[in-house]
Amino acid sequence: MATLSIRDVRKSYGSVQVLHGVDIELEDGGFLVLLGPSGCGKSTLLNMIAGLDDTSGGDILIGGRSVLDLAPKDRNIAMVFQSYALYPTMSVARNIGFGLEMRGVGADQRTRAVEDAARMLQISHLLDRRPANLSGGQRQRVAMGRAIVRDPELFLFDEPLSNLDAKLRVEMRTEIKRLHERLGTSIVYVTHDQIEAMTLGTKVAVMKSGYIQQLGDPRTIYERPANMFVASFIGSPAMNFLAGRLVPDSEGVLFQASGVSIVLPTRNRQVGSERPVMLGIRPEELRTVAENRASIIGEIDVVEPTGPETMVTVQVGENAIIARLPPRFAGRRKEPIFLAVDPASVNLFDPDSEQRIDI
Amino acid sequence: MATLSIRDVRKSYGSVQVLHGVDIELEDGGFLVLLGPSGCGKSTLLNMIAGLDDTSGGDILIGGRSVLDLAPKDRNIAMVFQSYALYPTMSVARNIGFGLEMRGVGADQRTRAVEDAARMLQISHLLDRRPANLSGGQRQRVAMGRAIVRDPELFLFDEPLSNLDAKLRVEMRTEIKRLHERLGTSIVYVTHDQIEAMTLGTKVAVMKSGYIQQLGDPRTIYERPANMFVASFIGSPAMNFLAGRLVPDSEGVLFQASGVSIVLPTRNRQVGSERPVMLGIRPEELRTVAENRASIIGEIDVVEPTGPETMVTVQVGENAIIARLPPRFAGRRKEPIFLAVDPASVNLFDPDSEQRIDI
Amino acid sequence: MIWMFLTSLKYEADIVTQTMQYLPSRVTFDNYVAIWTQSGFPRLIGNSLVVTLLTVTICVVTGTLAAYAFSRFAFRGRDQLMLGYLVVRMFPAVMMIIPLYVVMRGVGLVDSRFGLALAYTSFLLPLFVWMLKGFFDSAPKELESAARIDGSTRLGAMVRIVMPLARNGLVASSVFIAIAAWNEFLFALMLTTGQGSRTWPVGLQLMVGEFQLPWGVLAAGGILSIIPVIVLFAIVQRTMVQGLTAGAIKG
Amino acid sequence: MIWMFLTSLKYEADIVTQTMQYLPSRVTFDNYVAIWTQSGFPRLIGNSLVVTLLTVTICVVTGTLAAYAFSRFAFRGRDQLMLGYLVVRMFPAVMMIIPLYVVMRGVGLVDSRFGLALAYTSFLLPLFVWMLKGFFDSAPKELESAARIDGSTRLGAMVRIVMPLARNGLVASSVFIAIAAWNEFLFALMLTTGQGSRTWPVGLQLMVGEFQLPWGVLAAGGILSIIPVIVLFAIVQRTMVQGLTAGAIKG
Repeated sequence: MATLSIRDVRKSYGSVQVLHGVDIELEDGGFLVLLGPSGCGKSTLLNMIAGLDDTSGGDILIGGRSVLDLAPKDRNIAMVFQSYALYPTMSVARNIGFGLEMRGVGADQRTRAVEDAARMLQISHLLDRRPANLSGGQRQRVAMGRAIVRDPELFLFDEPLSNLDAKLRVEMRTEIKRLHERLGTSIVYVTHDQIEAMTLGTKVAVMKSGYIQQLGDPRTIYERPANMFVASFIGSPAMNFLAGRLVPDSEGVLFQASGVSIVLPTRNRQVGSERPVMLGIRPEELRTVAENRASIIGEIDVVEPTGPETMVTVQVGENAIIARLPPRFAGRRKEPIFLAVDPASVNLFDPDSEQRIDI
Repeated sequence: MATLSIRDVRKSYGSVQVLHGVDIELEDGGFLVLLGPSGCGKSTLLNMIAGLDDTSGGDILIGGRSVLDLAPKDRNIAMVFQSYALYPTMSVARNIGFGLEMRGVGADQRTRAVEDAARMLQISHLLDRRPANLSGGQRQRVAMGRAIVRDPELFLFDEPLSNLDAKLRVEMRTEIKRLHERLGTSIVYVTHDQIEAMTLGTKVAVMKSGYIQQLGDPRTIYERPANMFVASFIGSPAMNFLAGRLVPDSEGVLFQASGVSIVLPTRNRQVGSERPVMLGIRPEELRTVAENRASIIGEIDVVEPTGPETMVTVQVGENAIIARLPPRFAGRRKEPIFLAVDPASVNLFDPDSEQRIDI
Repeated sequence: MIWMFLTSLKYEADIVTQTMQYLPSRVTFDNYVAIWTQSGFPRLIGNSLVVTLLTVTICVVTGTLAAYAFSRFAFRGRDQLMLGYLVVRMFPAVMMIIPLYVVMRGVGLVDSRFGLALAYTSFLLPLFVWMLKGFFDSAPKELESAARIDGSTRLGAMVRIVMPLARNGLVASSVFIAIAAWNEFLFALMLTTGQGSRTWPVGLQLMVGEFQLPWGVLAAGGILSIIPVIVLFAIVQRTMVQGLTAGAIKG
Repeated sequence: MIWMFLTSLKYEADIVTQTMQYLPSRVTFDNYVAIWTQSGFPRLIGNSLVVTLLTVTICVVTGTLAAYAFSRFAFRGRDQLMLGYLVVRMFPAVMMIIPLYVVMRGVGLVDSRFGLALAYTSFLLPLFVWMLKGFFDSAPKELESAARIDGSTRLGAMVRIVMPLARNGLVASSVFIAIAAWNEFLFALMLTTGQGSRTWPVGLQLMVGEFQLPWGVLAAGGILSIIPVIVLFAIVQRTMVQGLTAGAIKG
């Protein structure tokens, strides 16, 4: 258990800079998720924390101590790889105990440690098998066993669930969350899956092109995204954007677009001036209402019932937006639909800078 | 546009039977989804409809006419492959027009048809490119263009979205639904993704080990699954199962398990006898209530906020169940939680045969 | 190589010295003239060309079909046959020559260019099929399914869709075969006795006796002989590298 | 093959007839006795064994490290070097012999078994490295990262994790090299002059002169010579097939 400090860390390959001065502080026992599309630099950052990759600048501290000059084996970390990276020629038990073996831990103590870890992960019956004979979920558990048996200061996870099918992914996600709550060890977790980031992280860093776009707790990132990239990357279906204008109104400001008219209460006087903006609405914040109470009027395009809810694509003027409606929604293609939204749940963005506008 | 009849179709490889007498009727303009885990025989069935694989028994009729003796090219079908299967050495335009070219359609008419299809799919600007220079979503569109340009009687889709990332998958799913509504051509669509099946199909065949487990409209399959396999395969998170007993009650029957007591109204007298059963509850049917109105009492294990909602794993006696609760749910690990469920929404299954029990 | 090139430009007297000379002090092309005019060298090169072309032609025509069949149809004993090919490769060429010689003598093909080409084919065809099968394997099967639904026959799909894809592989394999046939020495030595069909490696080797180790002339002959290889290699280099690194076949 | 085996069991008189006999009417092992006792055949086989072993040893020790370096480190000119290896393979062995002979004579290694092994190595090492690199490439890099975090050094990770994985490949490549060295004829012919280092293919070939085409004895010699190949192949067959089909390396 330890804090992790990433201070102005940079990385260049030749003249290409892939990380531009990243700063992150993770508290003791925290769960940091590095989230972003492929090529955003999140895996590079993880490899630098592990010591598998060199930094081009900045400093990395684990438990307050700079680890830049330490070899991977001396950083007191454990890592779970995307491909699990189990040693195919060794049994499961030896896979889990290999790190202890390399550190010269005695055979008795090692066996005990391996058995404890296996019990915690419910893989005690697999200890004699070879990795090739395990299912995806079992391999995942063995890889986690190999990490926890050494009781490191910091766990590193590199997209550990991306090779599992959808069902197993949900189960293992819960398992990782449970493990973290039980062990209390700090974790850095890399993923491109926004659901994993939302459910697991105590702190999420959304990255793009080597820059941190937003760093904060999942709730804030979901409800108050810093810019349009974060807003559209988090959430599925993505946040709806409506291009329109703000005009002053007696009750605050009025957002206007073709088919849309929403009054936004505001205490920020400067927002009140007339200007073009992008309005962001989460699909689940939309609900159907009677015509006279509608703030958004559109035409139904596609109706997709998923089971627990129904996704409805609505054509509003020139924009298409998606609404997440109850499962028994009965509308049909080409019919008009009347929607309302809680003004407190919407976000405004500057159409040029794509940055959030506070209201 | 045509009906499709699959009559007692069987398939064996040597002594291994992979399809056991499958019967499906698809109405003109319908959208049939073959859904199942890998190895269930769904792709084999599709290949037999296409003529790429021989049948070992039974008959397949397209538009009322048996096609078993016809070569793939004479069946008047078009297919979109999982890997898209674009011809890498040809331009996009020639890829789309290849089927017409092979059928001796004149160059003028071909060009016009290709341009129409490209416009419909918004890929007109890509016609001169090579497939290697396209993104995944663009390839997907080209593959669909190649299918629609021939205006066949039947479209076959073989897991067309499985190579796309999560965001694009949602978009292309909507696109396929829109395309079907616009063209009205019958479609057979193979997938292992239950969300695709729910949103796209007018008829869904859930398959396992070469048998059809349930055939019906998506709503029925979701709300009234025929057996526990269908119940757990459809929906994510999966349906919760609670092992317990039915006992007669004044208002119907009473389901009892450790921490659970639910009165089920029934008109079926036979259900009323005392017997062990499995109770199935969808995660979204659970809601938190005051202690005195709770029918399920458990302890919170893991809380996972996803953004639009919060998944809560609850320990109820010896069972773990997942509840889909509102986003702002504030419970913490180890705290008690009180849940209620609408008795009309639950399903009962026989614990031995795993078949549904009607109440 | 470089040493050989330099030697080929030296005078005889400069070569046969006690002290090793690296850079020639005097440059001459006499050696080239000598080998081209005095011996039957043009004839040798011509024979080599004919034999190589014949070998490659036979291999490409029969080998492509065989490789395609191996790649696409799972017939009984396929794996055994592939392994058998490999086993044959393991046996020494020397051992094969004697029976081959007897057979060739039986059908009157000893000392003919066609016979030699056949002998090469028997050795190189399995290798060719093996290489080409790899390229066909990496061409996705779905492409042919797509073509069949689009209106092709199976053979049509192979010619129109798969062959263009495996083009790089085909070129690489053919060049490989061509160079192997061109350079082959052992069979040529055994199966040719007259100038009529003798190829250049044999001719060059036999000169060792004729001229009493005429280093300069030999080196000149060597340089001349590998020029076609170098030229061929230069032409197809890009295609070949692409072909060998494979994986280039992607939808 | 079969013809040769049958011939080896025939009497001399039965072989040299006008009418071709396929099945021997009388069976004899005289030919085997003759080749084993009358000629220096045991000596030849022994020389072949020594040369083959030397070649394989040199290849394995140096080639493994080289292949690993090629596979893991992206140094400048790596691709050029790999391509260079390939180009060298394209040139005819005959062309290489003359400079090699001169060099060997210079350092006094002509007609020595070690010299011959070195000559083989120069030809086979690139092939060995090329094959082995493929096996190393298919071993996932993450395995070594995992081992390094688990407490290994880079070299330790290679020896403990990667080598066991590439074992099949290593065996397959080594056997391939061994058989190639065992069967090699051309270099052996040129670089050995005395009985001291002569290997069996050369010896067998030279017998053609000594005995006036003694078919039976030759065939017996041939059969004896390929026995080691067959034995070796039989032993490692499974490993080898696994190695060649590769892809076997999965986490």
